[in-house]
Amino acid sequence: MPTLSILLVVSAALFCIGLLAALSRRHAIFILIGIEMMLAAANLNFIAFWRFAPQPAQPTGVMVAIFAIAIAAAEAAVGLAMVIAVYRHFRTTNVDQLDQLKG
Amino acid sequence: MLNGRAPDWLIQIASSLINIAALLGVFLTLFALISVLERKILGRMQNRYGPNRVGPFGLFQPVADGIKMLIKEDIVPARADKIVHFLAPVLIAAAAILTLGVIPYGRNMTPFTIDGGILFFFAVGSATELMVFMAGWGSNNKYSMLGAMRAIAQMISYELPLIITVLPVVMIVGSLNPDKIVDVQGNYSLGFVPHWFVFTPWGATAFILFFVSGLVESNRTPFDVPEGESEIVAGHMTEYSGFKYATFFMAEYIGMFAISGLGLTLFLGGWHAPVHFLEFIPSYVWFFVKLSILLFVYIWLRGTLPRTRIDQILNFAWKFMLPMAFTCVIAAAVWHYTGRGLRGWLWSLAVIAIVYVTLSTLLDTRRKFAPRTYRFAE
Amino acid sequence: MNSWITSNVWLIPAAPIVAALLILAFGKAARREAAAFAVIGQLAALTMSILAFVPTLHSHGFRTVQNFTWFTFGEQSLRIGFVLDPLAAAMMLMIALVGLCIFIFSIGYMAEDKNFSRFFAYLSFFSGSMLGVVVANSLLLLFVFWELVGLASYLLIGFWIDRPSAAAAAKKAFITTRIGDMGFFLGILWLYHQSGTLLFYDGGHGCLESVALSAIGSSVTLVALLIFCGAAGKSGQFPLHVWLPDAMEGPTPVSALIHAATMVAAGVFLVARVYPIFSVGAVNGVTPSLTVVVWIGVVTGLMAALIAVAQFDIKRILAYSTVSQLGLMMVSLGVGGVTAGIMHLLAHGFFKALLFLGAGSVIHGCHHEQDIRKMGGLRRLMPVTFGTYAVGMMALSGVPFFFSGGWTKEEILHATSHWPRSHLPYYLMMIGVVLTALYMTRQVIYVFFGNRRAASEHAHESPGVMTLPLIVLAVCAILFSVVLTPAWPGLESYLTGHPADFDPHLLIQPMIIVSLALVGAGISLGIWMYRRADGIDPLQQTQPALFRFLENKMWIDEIYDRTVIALAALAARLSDWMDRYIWDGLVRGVAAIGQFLAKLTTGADERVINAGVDEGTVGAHGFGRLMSRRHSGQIQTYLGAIALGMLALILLYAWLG
Amino acid sequence: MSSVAFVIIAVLTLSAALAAATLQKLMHAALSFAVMFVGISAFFFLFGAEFVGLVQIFVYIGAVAVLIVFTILLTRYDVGKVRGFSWGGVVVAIAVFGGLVWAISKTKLVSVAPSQVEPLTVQRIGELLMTNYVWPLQCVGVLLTAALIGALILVMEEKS
Repeated sequence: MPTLSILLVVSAALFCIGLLAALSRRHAIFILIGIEMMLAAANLNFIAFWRFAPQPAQPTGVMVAIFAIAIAAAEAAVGLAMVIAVYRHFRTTNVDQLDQLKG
Repeated sequence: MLNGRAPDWLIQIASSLINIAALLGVFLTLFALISVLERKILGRMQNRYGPNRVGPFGLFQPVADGIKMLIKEDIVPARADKIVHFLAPVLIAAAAILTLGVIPYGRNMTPFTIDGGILFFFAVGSATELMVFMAGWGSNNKYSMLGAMRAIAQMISYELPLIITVLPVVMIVGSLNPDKIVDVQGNYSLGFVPHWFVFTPWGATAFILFFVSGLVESNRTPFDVPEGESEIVAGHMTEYSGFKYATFFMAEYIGMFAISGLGLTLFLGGWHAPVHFLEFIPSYVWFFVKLSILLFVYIWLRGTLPRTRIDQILNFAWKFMLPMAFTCVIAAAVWHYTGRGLRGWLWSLAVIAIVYVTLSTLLDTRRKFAPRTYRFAE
Repeated sequence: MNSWITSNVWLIPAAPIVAALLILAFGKAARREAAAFAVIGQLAALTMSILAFVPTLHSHGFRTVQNFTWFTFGEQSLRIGFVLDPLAAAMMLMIALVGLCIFIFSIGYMAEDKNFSRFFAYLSFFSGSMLGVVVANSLLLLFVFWELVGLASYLLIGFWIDRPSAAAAAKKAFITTRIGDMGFFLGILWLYHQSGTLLFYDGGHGCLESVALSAIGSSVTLVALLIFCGAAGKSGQFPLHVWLPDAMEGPTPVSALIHAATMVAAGVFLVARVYPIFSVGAVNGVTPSLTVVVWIGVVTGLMAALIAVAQFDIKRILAYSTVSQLGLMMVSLGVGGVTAGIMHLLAHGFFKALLFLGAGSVIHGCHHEQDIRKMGGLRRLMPVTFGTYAVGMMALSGVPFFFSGGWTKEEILHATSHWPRSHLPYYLMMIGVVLTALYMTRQVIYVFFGNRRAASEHAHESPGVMTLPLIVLAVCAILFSVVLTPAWPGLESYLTGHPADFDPHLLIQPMIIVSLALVGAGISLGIWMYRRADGIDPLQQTQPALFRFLENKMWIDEIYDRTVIALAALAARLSDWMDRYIWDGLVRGVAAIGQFLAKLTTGADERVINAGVDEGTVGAHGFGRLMSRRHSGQIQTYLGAIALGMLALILLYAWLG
Repeated sequence: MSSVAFVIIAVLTLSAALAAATLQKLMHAALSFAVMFVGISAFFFLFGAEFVGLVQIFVYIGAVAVLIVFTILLTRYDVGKVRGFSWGGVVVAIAVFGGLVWAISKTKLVSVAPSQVEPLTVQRIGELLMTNYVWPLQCVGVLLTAALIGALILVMEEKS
């Protein structure tokens, strides 16, 4: 079994890949994908901390992970709906062109 | 290898391999058998002989079909997305076979005992939608796309009733573990009335709903619009030929077996005998007897019912199946809190009856559509 | 069994008021609902009054009060409450019963009116407030209901707003009573200042009980007179009686309700209620305030009776008779015959309502003709009305033995004759009685006998919904006399609390003979004078000057016009002039100064402050442009910034510990 | 054994994630996104949180992935066109990764060894959800309802 630190590094890597997807891709859906990845990394951490905590431990980590998954599902639904609405409105999903708030 | 004992990882791998081999062996045979039996039964229903050329009663027909499929040319459209197009049938078959893994086929005959077995079943089953979509998208063809959309639409719509009808059983048993569910149904009152959930009002309702949803999930008539030949050539399987097509076909059948197996595990007492003194017959025999009865009903329906329209299917799902499924949950709760006896029986029956009557009056289509009138040229 | 009502007297006035609110809520379209609500509300009030009446019968001197604190200012709290005692119970019973009859009558009378429902809303509102006046246990609460009654009467008198005369009459009634109420309110304030409480009965500390009364001391006469101003205003005593006849502009049921049964009675009731204040320090029943009451009553009674002789409007005659009867009651209160006064009040309530409703029925039958000279010979056409009206007339003119009015009048004369101060009121009252009989006879002859005249050609009997209340009231007017006879003074004992015992010898006594003689004289005189009366009045032929004097109500209105109103107008003009030329001048001067200062400051503004602000805004704008460059509107830029910030935080945290 | 499994799963997950982040074709990215989630739930299985793993597969592959591909389908006239890649994002991501790794290496309690844990049964989770976590459960229910309605309203046809 690996140590906690390696696991944390893995989830950090996952998080950063998500960040990469969210930052450097132009398509709106990629941003969502990236955000979901980051959430997944966070869940991974929760589970890991629960697993590596001195036993017997309250399964708080598991619970938080479950709630996080539910919330992430809601977030994905709303986000994709927004993508569709934006696409209908601006005829594009390229976030570069969505700069109505430009100062 | 010391003291003549293999390391446990080796044992693990070996055991799972044995499981998988057994599963594949049994169910691929069953698939072959059913594919020919279906044709013969349909033939009987339509006053014609089914396949009867190859082997005794045409029993070797599947072999011939298999060979034909294998030696057929495997066409991949030029504009297709090669990888997706290739992966779709493989994954769909994999998912279908995975779902078989958690069903208890007999006493201590569950391939993988997972604590959340039912959840596993649905989790893997829900992956099928993605595969179907891959098939539709990958073969860059509007018929495939439309078929995939239809398939996903109806699968998603009917996944809710399917899962919610399982909830009452899970509630009553208090576990997601199929073995526990089967054990709970193992008793008999007076020695000949089995405690199957199908014999409670909520159980019966849930079972019917489950069965219908299962029909939809496995794209069987009367819900086989995704590959409605008359409208869209063969749905998401249009661009597939040869062995990939066969794989899809097999996946569908296996999905059908899985759903039926789960259904009889949940509602029909699993591998238990219908009456107590018949328990001496091996449990898996009972399981497969029940399974084949259910499959026969599938075939029977296919021979009987015409195909429904997609919008009707979806309306039915959202307006009738879903509320009834929720009613089953409530009725199960009522059954539980009125003390699981005759009183509970009647109470839950009352609940279901009330909701059913209300729904069917609300959804009375005769008010919406006048009877069609024909006009002829005089 | 009916303890709940004795402890919840407030329910009784509440019922009609709720009905009024309901009617208003349902709107003017709902006519039958309106009538239904009003009658039901009144019926509820009647039932509850009966329930409240029963226990007061059983025990003598029965009285229950519920007081509660309305609000507290400083360290002293203002307390109000409700009282139930024989006086209140009897009044409630009379008001509710008469009111019910009038409501039912008006269903028929107002049937064609387009504001039917509004009318019933006002009626219910009125009767609710009147009941409130009766059960109030605090001078302040009583004043509140008193003013509500005034408002309701204003609305009702001016009900036919489209008639200017009605509007004028309503205004007149309102303002005239307001003059009285001003005195009343001053009296209340003075009383509060002296005694520190406005509760009537408060377990020995109320303002009608010994402690507080002794506290008031010498100024009690002033207080009493101020309160009497209010009473005089409401019950149309001499200086303030002018509104009452004009108020006949209102619909006849209103006249019946206001001027017979209830509102005008309020004044008498008030005096009776606060009688202890009047009679503080009385030497054998005479105090200055009471003396004033007596003389006012005498003057009013006689004057009104005289005027009534020379009126032609059927309702005005009744109105003036009401005024004179009220004067009579005041006299009897003044001379100490409180019970006699109240008894007459109750009896009068019944038969005067009967008379007014009868008049209404006549008017209705004659197609809204009110001039008695145009009527006549209705005896045959409207038998029921005639019969009931005759009963009312007998009762009013005080025919003894059978009619309630007779007994009470006899009681009053009896009380008056024993007044130590002087015997003049006694004799004047006698003349009043004669006159009463006279003008009633005149009216009846004019209306019901003789040959038919213009208006009575096509007269017809009124529908049952109108005649039924007449019959009920007539029966009451007769039966009521049972409890009034001196032989068995049931009502008197009920009011005073002394046990009553039957004594047939008291049935015949000198006073009866006297009043019988008086009434006989009056009626026979009337018959003799008006036996062949026709379009033109015999008195007018013989004594034109006197008749004109009386017909024009002794010029009192004109005198007021010349004096009071002219004075008021003068004052108004004066103040107008001052406002125009003096105060406005000052204001304009101030304004001019302000404008000058404003000019100065604007200069300063433009030169100094604006310039500074402009510079500031320019700078801010530039800075904002600079900043908004950073604000690219790109989600991903923001996200990257957030990520870097998070990184910085992590590093900081890790570095620190 | 489990370390081997760990390495395999980690490699699978990370490579799938990288593919999802960088693949040019949006559909492929979405599919590898799904694969990544399979990997994550495999992690959960490995750590004995079977329930969470199953829920993960159920929600993400059954629902979210399907949603994403649907969205791709509904906006597909755009899919080919939107391309382009900013290296700034890469720099930021790598910087953050570095920072995180440094922070992890500096933190103390990383030497905790995985102790033996009794498997977390579904029943236990259910009981906890119904006792300690009942309010969060209710809140999540409300949130999901709101999200459902909100999504519906968002994608309604604009009245023009």
